[in-house]
Amino acid sequence: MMDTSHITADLIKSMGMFLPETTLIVTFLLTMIFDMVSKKSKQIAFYTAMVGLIITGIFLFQQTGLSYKGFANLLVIDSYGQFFKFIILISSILVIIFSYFSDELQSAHSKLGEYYTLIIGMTFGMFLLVGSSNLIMIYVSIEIMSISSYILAGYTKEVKRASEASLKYVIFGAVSSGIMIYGISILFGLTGSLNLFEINQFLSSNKVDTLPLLLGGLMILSGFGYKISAVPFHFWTPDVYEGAPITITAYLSVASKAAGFAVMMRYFKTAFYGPIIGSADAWNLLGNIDWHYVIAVLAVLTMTLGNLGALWQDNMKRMLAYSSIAHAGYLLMAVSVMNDNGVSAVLIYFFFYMLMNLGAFFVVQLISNKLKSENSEDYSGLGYRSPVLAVCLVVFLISLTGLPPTAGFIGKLYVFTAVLKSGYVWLAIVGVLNSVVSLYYYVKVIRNMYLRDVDSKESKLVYSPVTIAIVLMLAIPTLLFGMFFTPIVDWANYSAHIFLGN
Amino acid sequence: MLGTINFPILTWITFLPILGILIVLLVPNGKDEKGQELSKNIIRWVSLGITFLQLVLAFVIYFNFNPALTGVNDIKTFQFVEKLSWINAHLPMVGDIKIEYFLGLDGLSVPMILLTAIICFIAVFPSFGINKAVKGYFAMYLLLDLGMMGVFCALDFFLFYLFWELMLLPMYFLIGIWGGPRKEYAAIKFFIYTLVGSVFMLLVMIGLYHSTGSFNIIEMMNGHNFRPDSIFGGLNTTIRYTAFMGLFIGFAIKVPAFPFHTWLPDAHVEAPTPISVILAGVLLKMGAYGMMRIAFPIFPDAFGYFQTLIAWIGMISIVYGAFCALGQHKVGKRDFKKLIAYSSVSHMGLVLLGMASMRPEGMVGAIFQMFNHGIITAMLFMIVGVIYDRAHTRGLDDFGGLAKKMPVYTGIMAIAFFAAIGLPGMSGFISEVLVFLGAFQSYPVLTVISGLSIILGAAYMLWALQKIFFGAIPEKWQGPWDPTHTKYKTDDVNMLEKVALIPLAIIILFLGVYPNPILNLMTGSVNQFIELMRPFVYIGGSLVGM
Amino acid sequence: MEIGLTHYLFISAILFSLGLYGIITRKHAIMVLMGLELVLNAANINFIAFARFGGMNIEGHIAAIFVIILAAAEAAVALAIVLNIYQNFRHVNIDEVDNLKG
Amino acid sequence: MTQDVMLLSIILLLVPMLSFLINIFFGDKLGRLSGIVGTTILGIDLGLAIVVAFTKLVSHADLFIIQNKIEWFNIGSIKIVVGFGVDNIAAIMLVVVTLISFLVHLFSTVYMEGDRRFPKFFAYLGLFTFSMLGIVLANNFLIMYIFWELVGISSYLLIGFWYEKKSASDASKKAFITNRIGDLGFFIGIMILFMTYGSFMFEDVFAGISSGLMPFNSSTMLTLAGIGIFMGAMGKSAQWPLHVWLPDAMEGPTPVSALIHAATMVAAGVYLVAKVFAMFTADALTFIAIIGTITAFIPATIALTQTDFKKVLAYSTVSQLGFMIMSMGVGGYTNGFFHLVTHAWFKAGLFLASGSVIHAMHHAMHHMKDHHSDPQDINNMGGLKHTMPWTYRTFLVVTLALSGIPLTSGFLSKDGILAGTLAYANLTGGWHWIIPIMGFASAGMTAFYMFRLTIVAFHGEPKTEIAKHTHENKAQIVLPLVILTVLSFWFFYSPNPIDASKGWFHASVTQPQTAVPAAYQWDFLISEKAAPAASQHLSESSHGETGQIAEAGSHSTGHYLNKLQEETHHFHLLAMILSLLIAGTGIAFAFAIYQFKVISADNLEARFKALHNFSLQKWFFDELYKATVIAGILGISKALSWFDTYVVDGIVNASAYLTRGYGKFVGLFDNIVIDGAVNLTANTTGYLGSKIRKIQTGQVQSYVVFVLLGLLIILYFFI
Amino acid sequence: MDLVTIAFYFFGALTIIFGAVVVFSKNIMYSAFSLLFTFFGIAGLYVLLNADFLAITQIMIYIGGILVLIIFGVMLTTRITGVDVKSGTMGKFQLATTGILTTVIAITLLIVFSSTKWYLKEVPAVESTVNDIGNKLLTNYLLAFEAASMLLLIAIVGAAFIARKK
Repeated sequence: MMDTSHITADLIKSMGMFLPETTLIVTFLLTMIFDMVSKKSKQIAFYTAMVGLIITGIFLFQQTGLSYKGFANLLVIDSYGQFFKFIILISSILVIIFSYFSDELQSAHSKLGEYYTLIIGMTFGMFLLVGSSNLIMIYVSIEIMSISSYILAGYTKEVKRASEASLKYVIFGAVSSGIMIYGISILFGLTGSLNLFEINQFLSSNKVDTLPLLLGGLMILSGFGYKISAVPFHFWTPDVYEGAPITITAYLSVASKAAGFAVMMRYFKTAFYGPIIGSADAWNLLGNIDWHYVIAVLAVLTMTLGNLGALWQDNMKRMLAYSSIAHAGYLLMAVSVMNDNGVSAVLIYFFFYMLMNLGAFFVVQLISNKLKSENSEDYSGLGYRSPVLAVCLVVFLISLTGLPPTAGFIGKLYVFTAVLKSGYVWLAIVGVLNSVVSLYYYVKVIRNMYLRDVDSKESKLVYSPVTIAIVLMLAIPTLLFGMFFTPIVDWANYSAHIFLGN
Repeated sequence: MLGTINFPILTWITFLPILGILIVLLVPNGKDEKGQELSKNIIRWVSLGITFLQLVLAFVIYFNFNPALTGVNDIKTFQFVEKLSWINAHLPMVGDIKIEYFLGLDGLSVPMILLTAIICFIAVFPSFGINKAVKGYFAMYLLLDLGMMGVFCALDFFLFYLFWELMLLPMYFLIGIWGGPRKEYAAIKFFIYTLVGSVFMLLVMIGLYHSTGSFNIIEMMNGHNFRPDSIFGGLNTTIRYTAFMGLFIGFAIKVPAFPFHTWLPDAHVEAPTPISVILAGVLLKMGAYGMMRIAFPIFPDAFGYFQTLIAWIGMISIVYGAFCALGQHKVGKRDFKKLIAYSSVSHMGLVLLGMASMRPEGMVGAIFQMFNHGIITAMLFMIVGVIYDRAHTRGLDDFGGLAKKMPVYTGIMAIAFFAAIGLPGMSGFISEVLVFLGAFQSYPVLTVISGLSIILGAAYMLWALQKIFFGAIPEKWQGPWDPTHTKYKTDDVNMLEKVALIPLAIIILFLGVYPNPILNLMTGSVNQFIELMRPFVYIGGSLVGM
Repeated sequence: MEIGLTHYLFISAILFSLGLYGIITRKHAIMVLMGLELVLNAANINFIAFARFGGMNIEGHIAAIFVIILAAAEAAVALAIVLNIYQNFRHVNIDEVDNLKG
Repeated sequence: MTQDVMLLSIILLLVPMLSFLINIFFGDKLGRLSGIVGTTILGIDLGLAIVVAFTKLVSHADLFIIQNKIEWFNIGSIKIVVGFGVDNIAAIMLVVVTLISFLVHLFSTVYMEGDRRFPKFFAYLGLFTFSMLGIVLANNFLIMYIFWELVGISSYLLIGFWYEKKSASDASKKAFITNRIGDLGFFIGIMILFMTYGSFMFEDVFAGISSGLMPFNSSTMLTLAGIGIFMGAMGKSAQWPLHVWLPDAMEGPTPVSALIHAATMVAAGVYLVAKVFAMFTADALTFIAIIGTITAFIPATIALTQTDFKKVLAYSTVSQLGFMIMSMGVGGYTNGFFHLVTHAWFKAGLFLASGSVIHAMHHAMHHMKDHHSDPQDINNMGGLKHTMPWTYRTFLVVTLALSGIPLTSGFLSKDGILAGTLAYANLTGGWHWIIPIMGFASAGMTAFYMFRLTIVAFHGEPKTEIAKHTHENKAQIVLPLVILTVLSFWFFYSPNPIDASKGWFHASVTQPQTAVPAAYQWDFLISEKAAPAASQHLSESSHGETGQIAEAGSHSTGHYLNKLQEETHHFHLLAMILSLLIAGTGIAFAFAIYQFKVISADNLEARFKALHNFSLQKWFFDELYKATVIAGILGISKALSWFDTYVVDGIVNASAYLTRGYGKFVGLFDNIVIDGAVNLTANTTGYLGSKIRKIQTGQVQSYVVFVLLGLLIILYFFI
Repeated sequence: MDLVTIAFYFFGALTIIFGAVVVFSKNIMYSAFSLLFTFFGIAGLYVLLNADFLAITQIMIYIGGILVLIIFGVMLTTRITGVDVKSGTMGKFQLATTGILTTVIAITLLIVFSSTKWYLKEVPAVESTVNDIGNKLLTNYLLAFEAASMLLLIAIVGAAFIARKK
């Protein structure tokens, strides 16, 4: 009989640290129940979900400074995770708000109970994923968010393209997670453990064959890779992004990507980080595999393919999908340097990326509400028909391009800083050339809005002040953080330390 | 005391346009036709007022500037310095990241500030003719103004880069919305070209930051501030050469030097008149200024290594630009603006050549040439604008005999043309002579070849002059431009155009005879600059250097 | 010859490849799901085998259990989606569901 | 005293500028008055010039130069010092320029009457005079170059004054650009000198040269610098092969031709050579001599057959300029400059006379409502002797002077030049004998074509109705003619009608000692009292702001003899006899052919058809240039322009096509790029671009394949 | 050959052969039933590996749950006209390339598996795993266990939503 008392104590203690997640579970249930109970109020699920998320935020905030390894090493709570959780939480809140204003969703179903419920569920999955320090836990969390997102992507199920997106997503996702679990099994066979900390200990005290480690590592990477849409695991992205409701596309492009990056970096650092040798500028990775190089190659492929793919697109969602692939490439660049600078660059980038990408999607959604089109060719004259939205979209797109004085520039700045600091000049050059290419398709949208004159004087598009306010709430920080970014950078640097046990 | 005034004048001169933008955006659109016209006029005059205030401030700076303080790499002798900690983030692994709000002037930048203020003010006049989306136009215009001023004031690389990029978008819109038939193409070409240049600059900037631990341009000029093990540490390393080339290409695109110049003819041809004026008058200068302020002094060793190459590029630009301007002759539609655009390539090549010489004459000549070219080309573009507004064509073959129809205009035009071909008595002459004198000492052969531009310049300019002004007036322009006399009361230049053109002409003539007011500003700084570079560069005296 | 770890691994490898082959080549969505199950089972064989030869490491069994649970959940969701596809397209041939591309 | 001279000189320089300013800004209000204003101002200027010249030549004969120095601007330690100065030749030139300018102003008040831009004309004349005086007064290269260019531009304005005529605006452009070619050489020379000696001042440069410092440590470079400077002179003085602009420049109004193309602008080149004579090495001088000789000869042959009144004079001018340059080249400094002055009077006289004739012809044509005939064609004239007696008389005298007939100034100067060439050839020997031979031949031709012109235009019966109806012009036109004619007599320069060397002119204009070290100079040009310690005077007052420098030393006016001068003396008689013989022969031929028709002109023409045509077509120089230089430049620019539009930009676009659609790519690119290599890259990128898109098939199973493939590739890549 | 060896080869062959039938058969029903035998084979292997609990679970969940689900799925999504419900496959070229690809994968895996030094430990006395599994699941893996329950809940909600007709 095993002695389980200390574990029980640990579990009980851990429950105290688990408040945000617990809140999410409760919210999940309440949303579902309220929605089922209340027949009249259409938006009760919306309000429940919002309240729940906000409470989650409060609990999350209380965890500031906490560094804890709980649930028998299954979960880590640290500032790194907290940062990502905030990103995920903010995106969830924003996406729920977006959904409230989405004609696409509101007209498809009379009630969106399951929708909000699933978003909460997905948030929960991502929260777990961010903190997971056990391969099984990682797998389970990925599956939680995946399954929610499969359904959300096809939520407008009568729409053909949504159901197609959902199908492709589920098949691609299942294959990826299948490959991943196979990889996990190989890693398990090599080290005899599923816990990242134990794997780390094993690797630092034993010599392991490189080839199976690489094989298993790559297979696991495919699980992360498909979450962050890195080449060659990106194929689902354009199709699903185009087919899914815009809100979900936005959500996938930010939150699920954030979770993917969070777990990927945690996985690398926790499992493979060895004792410091020489300068602390790069992680001393165990296992004799040049992960830096692998990720760098993936980064180059990802951004190049993403940008080249985006050049062709007229559909805004599809274009933004490719663009999000490209951004994953930039982020991978920062990951590839395999040091804490890279981590903090990713954090900084992600915060800004969240603002600008969600902003862009929201504008696209608002425009599509009125125009019933996501095609950028139909945007001509928009600069005059809806000045505020158009200006905001310009801000977001310029920020996505990475030009000052926008937040996107600061993000890029830090990514390149991290890359150059480690001396990978070639990678940085590829990166900047890519951002030049990206300019072309972003500016194409701007061109359509401003440079193409509308023949007939079409009416102005009128939006409610609330929606405009929400857009501005995203656009103004995008500009402001471009000029004064100290708080975010400080926060990111504070959070850039991944908990390594003890 | 000279050089110090208790007033953040650089902040004011840089950010005044913000005030303008706010006012412009807040001016309500009129309800009826009359109201709209009123609102447009308010916007125009507000912009004029703002740029005028800037001009006044620029002159305050000019008169309070002490040329004895040299600046360049000596932080103590910069003037009107404003230094505030701006971004101060702590990175445990990297150390503090410090970005400063650091503005200041020395002899290299004061002429540019003056030029920017003058050109921005003058270019408002031709902007009065813009009737489409006036509010947006002037908002963009002022934003552009802000960016340009900022570039010349900034002493922090980050700040510099910020202002540098800030100009891209307004420029894109200004060309793209208010431009000619191929505006889309020209605008995106401009955008992408300049972005290609600036992304390399970004990388170098980051590298420099790592090597010195600061974005302070002045500190970067001092080799001691580079950590020896850092990426740009040491001297004459491949990475330093690469970085220099990156910066150089970034700036050369803006200059524009051969072979990075092809955006210029397109951008000029499509841009509306005032934007061409600014483009040629100020924007091109930023490239050369960037080289002086950043690329050369921070990487003097690399400059020494590439010096001859830069001189070659300068020479090729000079001759090539001139030939292309002349070649307008036969290929495609002969466009007046394109001719001037190519002449800009040629004239800015002189700036490169002068800087490459690393002789005081050459450097002073180069800066003075920047100033002069700014004024002269601005004038030329406005002159093109005058007839374009009336005839709606810029084809050189469409005109003839205008001297008879527009005598005053022809007189002004002649001044600009003669100034452009470096006629003595005009400011362009002095700068050209200085550049050649300096360049000859370091690169005699290249300079002699460049001298061909003296002939070619005369050839294309006089050819254009002849085409437009001499000979017989073509059938369709026989009558008055505007038979109804609503828009143009007379055939000759109107008051507004005179107000814009004549001051420039006076500047050209005045500086041609008495260049000291501008030369004195920079002499000290240039000598300091050359002292800084001296250990690394080749400073002529024999035939060896080509 | 003693039956060792490698033997099991070989079976798992072959099963894994077979599963992938099925996923790629079959048109019918359900067939694809069957291929998927093969892949997951291959992983499970690994887990159990490693657990057995790694000193009866119970973690492998736990992992396998979770895989089975997830496989079930995934199958349920996937089938639901396939049904939805059937309602929208009146067929479930995956290669013909390709409106989104480019 | 010297200060007063400098002050006066500066005022004298600025006065014509005043005329320019008044006429350009207030010309429209002044109307016809502007002519009078201009003339008056020039009259004042002339007075000033005479005062300055007398003061210099008489009161300050002991000073080589009266000058000042001003620091124009500085670049730290490098100071750009400029200034003005009056030496003897400048003093003389001042009078020449202002007097001719004054006369031309006077002449123009009638000649340009009724022109739409009457005030502008006087404005330009003022500007021109200002620029020309600037050249004269310059005591350094920079100021010289500045005014050199200004002369160029003002002549551009004047030649193209009737810009409605395409030929006029073409001619003005041609003049300016051809001049610029010379100016480039000039400027290169200046750059070499400034780089080596660190100053633009003539005296500093000469002192530097005589101290033995060579540019790039090579005497060749000094020669090149000299040739460079001389190229400036070649442009302005229309030396072969840059002479082509001058005949075309006759498209300008005739007073302009008189002012610019006879006396002043074209003389500037000779004046420049004289000013910097001290810096020419032996090689450079030889080059100058050769150019001068060719220039004397070729245009003379062309002038033989021209029928345009002014063209004949134009070619004659070029030829005479060749004489001057030739003289300078062989070391005959004084005679060369002397010929410049004498030629200025009589050639201005000739041009003004031709203006008088053309004016009269115009009036006659106007009177007869004939708008098609060419008033300048000598075949339309004839018999003008009777209708325009004053013009004829003055014309005849100046023609004699040009032909070098004794008792005229032309005889004195030309004789000196020819003697100089003989002496030179004798001292150097060998092929150098060609120089005097061609010189004499040119002199003979000069006499011939000038008399041909006189006879055809003035003698005989009127060949057309127009000629019959011509009348003598007003006094404002005739008076300048008379004044210039009087100035063409010998007594102004020397009491002895056949030898000028004892006159005041030769006493005042003495050859400066060369600054070039003996090793690089003709030994016969080195004075026996040679090589004084050079630069003592340099330190004296180089910091003075406006102070004058009066210096002795190597540039003093002290007499000294070199071998050439002695030798010239020996050859004087021979040269005189020879030139008289040859000129006489030329005149005789002219009379024989055109007056008495003893020899048939048509016959001759037929016999020497090729030669005649060659001459008539001006040796095909224009065509040659068109075929080579101009075609070359235009070809290059066309090629480069094409290159720029299509290749440089094409490459940029090619990389842009990575970013754009294949269809667009094909459509745009095929039109543009013929170049195979670029096409290949472009097609490849286009192909790649479309392939990238094809990967996204929309079939999820293919995605799985790609994932697996990707994984495998990465795996095998990193093993 | 001892019994264990024979059993191994038997179950191994069962697994692989029927696995092959699953992916190669044209008839969906055949495939579905072959899947049954494959699962049986795997369960057998589990027994050989001393994983008694897993073997039971395999049979219960896979055969009792998932397989039934799949067969229902087949029926619901196919217009059944007879027993032989065909599933088309790709063209020959795709089949060949896919074959090569998967073979390469298989060979790669085989090479890696055969050459690797795995984490090996002496096997302690064999006893039932049920206890251990239960303990672990409710202590060390409690969170994962709970998470899995959330997952199932989500899957149910989602699947129900998607599958139900409007």
